[in-house]
Amino acid sequence: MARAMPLGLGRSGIAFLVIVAAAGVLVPFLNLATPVDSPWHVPTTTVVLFGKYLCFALLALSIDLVWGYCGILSLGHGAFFALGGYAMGMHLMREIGSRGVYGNPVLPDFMVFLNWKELPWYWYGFDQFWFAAIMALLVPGALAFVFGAFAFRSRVTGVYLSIITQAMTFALMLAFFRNDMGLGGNNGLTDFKDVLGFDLQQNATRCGLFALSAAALAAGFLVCRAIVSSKLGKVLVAVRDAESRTRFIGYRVEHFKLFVFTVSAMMAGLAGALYVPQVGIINPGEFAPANSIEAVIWVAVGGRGTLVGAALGARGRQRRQELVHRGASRALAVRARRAVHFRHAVPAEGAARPGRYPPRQAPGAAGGDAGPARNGR
Amino acid sequence: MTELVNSLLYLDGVTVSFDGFRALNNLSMVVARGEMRAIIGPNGAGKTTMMDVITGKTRPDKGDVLFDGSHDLTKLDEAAIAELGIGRKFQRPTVFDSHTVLDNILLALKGPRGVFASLFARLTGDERDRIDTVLATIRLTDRRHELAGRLSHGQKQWLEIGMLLAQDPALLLVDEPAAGMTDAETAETAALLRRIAETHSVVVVEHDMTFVRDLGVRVTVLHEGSVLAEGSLDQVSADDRVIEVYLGR
Amino acid sequence: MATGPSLGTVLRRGLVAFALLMGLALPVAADTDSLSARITALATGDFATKEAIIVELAATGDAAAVPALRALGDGDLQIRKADRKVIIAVRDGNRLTAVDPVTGADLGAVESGALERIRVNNNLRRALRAAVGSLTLLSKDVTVRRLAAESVFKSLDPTALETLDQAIQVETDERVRRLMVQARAAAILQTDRPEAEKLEAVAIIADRGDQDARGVLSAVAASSEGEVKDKALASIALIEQSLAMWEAGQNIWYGISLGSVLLLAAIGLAITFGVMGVINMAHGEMVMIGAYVTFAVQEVIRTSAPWLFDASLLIALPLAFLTAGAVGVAIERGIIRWLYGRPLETLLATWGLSLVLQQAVRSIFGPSNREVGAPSWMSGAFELGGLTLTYGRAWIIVFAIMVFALLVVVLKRTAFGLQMRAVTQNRRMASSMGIRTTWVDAMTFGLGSGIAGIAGVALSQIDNVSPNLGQSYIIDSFMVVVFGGVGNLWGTLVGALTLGVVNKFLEPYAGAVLGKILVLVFIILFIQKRPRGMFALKGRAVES
Amino acid sequence: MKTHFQNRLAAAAIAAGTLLGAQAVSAQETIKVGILHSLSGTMAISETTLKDVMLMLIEQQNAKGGLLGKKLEAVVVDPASNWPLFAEKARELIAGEKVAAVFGCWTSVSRKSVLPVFEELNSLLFYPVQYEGEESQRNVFYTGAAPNQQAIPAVDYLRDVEGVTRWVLAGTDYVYPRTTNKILETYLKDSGVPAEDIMINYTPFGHSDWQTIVAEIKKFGSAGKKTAVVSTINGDANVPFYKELANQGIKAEDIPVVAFSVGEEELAGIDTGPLVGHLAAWNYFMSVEAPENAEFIKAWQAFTKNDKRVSNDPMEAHYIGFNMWVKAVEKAGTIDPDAVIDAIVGVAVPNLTGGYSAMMPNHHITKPVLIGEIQGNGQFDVVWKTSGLVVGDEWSDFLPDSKPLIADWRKPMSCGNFNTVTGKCGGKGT
Repeated sequence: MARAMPLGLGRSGIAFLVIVAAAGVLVPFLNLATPVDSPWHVPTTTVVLFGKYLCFALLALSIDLVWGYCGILSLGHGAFFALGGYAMGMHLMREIGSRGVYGNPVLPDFMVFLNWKELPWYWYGFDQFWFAAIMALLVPGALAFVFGAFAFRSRVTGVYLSIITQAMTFALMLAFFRNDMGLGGNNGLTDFKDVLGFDLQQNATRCGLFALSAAALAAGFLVCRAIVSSKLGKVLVAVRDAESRTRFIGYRVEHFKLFVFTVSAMMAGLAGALYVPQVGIINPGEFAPANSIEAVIWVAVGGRGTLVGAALGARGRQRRQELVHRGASRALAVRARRAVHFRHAVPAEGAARPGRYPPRQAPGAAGGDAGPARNGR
Repeated sequence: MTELVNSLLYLDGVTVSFDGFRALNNLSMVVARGEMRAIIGPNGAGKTTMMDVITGKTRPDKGDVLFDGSHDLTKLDEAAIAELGIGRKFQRPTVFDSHTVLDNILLALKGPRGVFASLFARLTGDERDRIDTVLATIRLTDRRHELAGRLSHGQKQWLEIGMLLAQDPALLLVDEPAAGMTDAETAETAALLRRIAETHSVVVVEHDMTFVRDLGVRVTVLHEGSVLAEGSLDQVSADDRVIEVYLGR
Repeated sequence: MATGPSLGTVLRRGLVAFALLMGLALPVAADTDSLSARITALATGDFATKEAIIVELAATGDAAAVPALRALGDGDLQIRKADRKVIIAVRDGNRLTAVDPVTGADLGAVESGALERIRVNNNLRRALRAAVGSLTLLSKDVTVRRLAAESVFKSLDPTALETLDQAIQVETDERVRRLMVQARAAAILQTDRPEAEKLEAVAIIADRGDQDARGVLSAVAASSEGEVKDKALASIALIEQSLAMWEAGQNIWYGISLGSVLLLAAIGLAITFGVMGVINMAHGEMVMIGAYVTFAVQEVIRTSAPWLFDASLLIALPLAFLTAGAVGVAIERGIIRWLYGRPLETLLATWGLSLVLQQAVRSIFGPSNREVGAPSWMSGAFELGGLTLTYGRAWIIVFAIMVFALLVVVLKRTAFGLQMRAVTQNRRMASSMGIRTTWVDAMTFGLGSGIAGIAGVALSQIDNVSPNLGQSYIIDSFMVVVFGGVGNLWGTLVGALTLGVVNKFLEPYAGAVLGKILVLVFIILFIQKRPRGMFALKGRAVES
Repeated sequence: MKTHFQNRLAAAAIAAGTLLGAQAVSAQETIKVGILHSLSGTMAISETTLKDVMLMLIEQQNAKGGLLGKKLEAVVVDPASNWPLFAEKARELIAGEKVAAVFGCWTSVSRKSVLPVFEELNSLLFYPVQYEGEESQRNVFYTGAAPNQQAIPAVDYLRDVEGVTRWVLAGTDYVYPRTTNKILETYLKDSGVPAEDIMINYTPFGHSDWQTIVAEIKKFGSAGKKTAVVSTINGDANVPFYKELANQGIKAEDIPVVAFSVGEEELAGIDTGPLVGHLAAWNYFMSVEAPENAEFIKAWQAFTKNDKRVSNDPMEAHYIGFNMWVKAVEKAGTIDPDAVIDAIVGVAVPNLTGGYSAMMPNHHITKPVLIGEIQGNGQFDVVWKTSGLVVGDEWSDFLPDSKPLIADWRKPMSCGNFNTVTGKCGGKGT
């Protein structure tokens, strides 16, 4: 895997875009326009499955942007994904309207039977699609902004950052599990009927969502590409490789990190928002720390710092799930083996990329000789 | 106070301690505009800590650090200090290994440092010319598209100096520029620094006495966090206390 | 005691109770025949009938009924299917012997299949407790008398008054006597005795000042009026005041207890992560291994040496240390040593490893929870003023402190500890001084894992022993170490106790879930303030 | 990179193709039965057993000659305790494998996740676990208990037999305890229990430090009134809860705990010695003396080759559900879902407690309710039993919005949430 830092798209990038675009057009076409018994027919199961992977790929892309290019290992990106999902889920919940089992035009079913009397304030506005769509980007973005502003200003880096991002997603999971949050507790949000008037159980809608996910992935890829190939992208890599050096030549590192972290969170939120109508459920399980770690593993397997690889790595989940189908133990063993295998791959990778891991010098810890900690802050 | 007005860098009574250990102990020093100063001292004398204080990496417990007579460096962070015009070269060469030589210079090039300015930055002809000039100065023109990580140790040192030049600071802090270089390289580096000093103020920290002699500038000797002696190299090397510190009892 | 108990009242109350339960009052007789007839009658009839018989048996005052009643409560009073005779089944190892419930005569060995258990429910158990209590008030054994007095106190049974009076007269042990007086007072409050007597009883109960007293008085306050009610209410208010004070102490105790659990879970990580800098996501699985070792040890003891059961945890400790330590050394040699200086890869590799270990345990021991019993010295609770402290928790606190102290000694006072610190501070220097750094790495990691293993022995006492055990502690462990300050054992100690106490003080107000969330948010904010934890090391060494 | 991706795509397409082709052949010879239980992840602990029970039942049915002259074939998938994956696997079973019926799910959220799939693809789901009610779907058959088949009789027992007047409703914070406690709260208040005599407490999943809560329960219970705990605490949190109860000396004689989620399987991980007398309410206990039960346990222990294996309530639910489905298919003469849905209402099969259970028009079944006390050997002693069978009530009468709703899937009503006040079927929109 060549070190991809070209100013343009690069061959692999173009190929990736072509494939995503082709899939975005072909899969829906083959599902809708061919008869079920045709050899060319793509079954609905596959459409749903691949639609899911497209969303995972977008999530992986967003992680690669911060980890691969800026050295921020977020073990809490699943939280942004889930928040985007919840924003969309809340809209879909409101869309049900009076078709819920109790026929209450305003309150979702779970609120009705738990005796909620009125809609909590944070549900206002979600009856509008545009509002939900904005929130799906804004809420993860805002969380990332606030969290990042604190963390990066205080120069929480490396492992510490990873661990507090875990704590963040864990705390959110516990919070969303609470029924008092008014977001459906453990069951989360389900029973969706339609989106923008399209019935979610129609294949056409599914295909539409699939195409939309493909488009979002392509757009996300282009955005990431634009960022990493701009001068800002060079600064990010500089931060990853030698953070204090970057500071000493006058870049305010925390601002750059904050920017890219927020953009990445919004991408993850978008991925979540597209994921929810396709799988039909969002619940606090999506916040589980293990999910975030798994997403990082996709990126690691696909190739950190290569956007294409990250997106493809997410498809590794497909193989894992197939294996789970055959026997959980084997799947877990494979997943673990892959994680172990990955470590063997790294030295080789490092050798192929000279200077990537200079001896005796961990990335991020650079900055000349071991200077004393900045105290007083 | 006249010192303060004329000085580019002014340190007064700076003290830094780590867990009871005093890395800097009531250090006072003045670097005049346009001056090149060499700083020597044994290990643990506080040379690097002093650099850290000047560049904002470490906050002093006590004391004043003023730049250009008016900027209180103890209140600013690294990026702000760099923007004021203080550039720093590290002891161990730190360049951006996975960037090309060209990009390294480009990143250091004087210009807007904001997030969005970077996002939408386009390389202008003027900037290209400045980069070319810097590359020529550090003799890396023909390796401009190579990854910085592939350069030799000496070339990395030069690249880092080149980045300093691109930054065009009023004051350069150079930490052991000759470490790990061959004699020929060392001499060339000294020549380069002298050339730079024609237009900039420079503070050089160095162990290598030959190199310091090559520079031929005023020398400050640090010991246990404070100034032990100051003067020309010949003066300080005749100082009994300096001899004691360097050679031991 | 101003006036003696009126016998008439007692009898009348007792008879009313009989009549209610049985619909008829049986003559009171204490000879063996009617005793065994009544016990035989326990074999038939529904729960209400059985309850009436038990009340009768208690009323006879015949202590000969006690073994049968106790056996009934323990589920050992059984029916021999062959002749429908009621016997007590005595288990000795795998042998089952039938014993006559009245005479205690040995009736020979029986098969468990040939017996049918006489069923009891909670109402019967309550009746049995009261009956055994009142029948054993005059026992020779002081412990039995104390338990009897406590049972009678709880049963609030006025029919026991007569026996109580007798027992109080002859009681020599001051504590037991006080309990009996309290039991008598509680019983008197259930009768319609004169107000003066009741007021005195209220005073006696109020003097007791604990939750049970509050319970008795609340019932009195609800069912009586006039001065008695006022006095009861006033006493309740006083008791509640003092209980509220104790409650703060209780919270501190719970906090320390939770903190000691966190400390145990985190202390191994303080070595592997804190000292060595290895992000060991498989740390929780080391704890799990320790817990499973405990389970295995108990299994072996159960089948081959039941008398050793109380020592099972002590036996498990070194085994858990060695097993988890060996696994730790294997992990270090096999995986982690290739990854030093690359924390993120270490994290992912050990995370994968944790899944492998979980799955391995799942395949060996099955996915469901395993039963780890508590030795008798860890069961139950003791009272300390108004606090109820459970032995299990108390031992865990003691144990956590011992492990901590031991670790500090190992690190500070032994040659290995010195080498370990040397290696972590300056590997090259240590190596050039002749320290076998790779060996020290492996041993250090083994030590951290082994400590996690013995933590597992303790945690098996309070949590599920399942493949998921480790998962539930891993995040908390990291929080504790990071919060306390990496590389600082004392930081881990203070961090664990702080988080424990904060959590337990939040819990009553915010609820368990919100409390935990708040603690996490607190840690996140704290890390912003002090990015390297509470007791961060300063200086140049940190960043190298 | 490109070729890699294309290869994968092609491989996936080929794999899908062969899958479809393969089953076109086999569908003629066998009837497929889908089993949708988590075999990995957090729920594997409970659900793996149910998969085994289904395999045994299918094997037994095949030994009896199969169904409609064809052999039954079990198709097992593993949704790995991952809720979206449940929906995906359900789709795979129905659309891909063309199974005739699916037996599966444990948690409410997994059921909620698959519901739309069953509705869309019109297939059958037999759901074997006690749940919160408030649902009746045409394609789903609820063979576990509704709240009125478990919670309400348990409270009645405690009130009437043990004389309890003060109540702690303790549960894990998720929808089943929340709903059950809402129902119980209304039920208790309706029966005259004042609000200050009810304490409600929720804890997170897997809660392990119960010191504070047990102390609170103890305090609440010392108010001079007979107190009981109604526990809807879920799975793993139970072990530390019971351990703490035992340690703090709360005996069943003082404050009994009645649990709705603790069965024989859960008790296998606890030393039940100190817990003797605490209660559970179920529709089946392994200790029930009935010839069907003895036979079932014998077959089960033989099937699993383990004479210590326990049976529990959800297993019985699958036993009932499977036999009902078999009978309905035989009655309809086809596996066609619509025909089976029509045929199955009214079908009655023996349950394991010595009686018959029947499928009601609301797709819930009739069951006896048993109260058992924990014994030292990890089993339950049945101490009380409803005199007759109780019909599962999908829409609770104790929740204001659910009170007017009824479900009846017989024609012509065919509605899961008919509003008796407005006279309209609410669930189908307008």
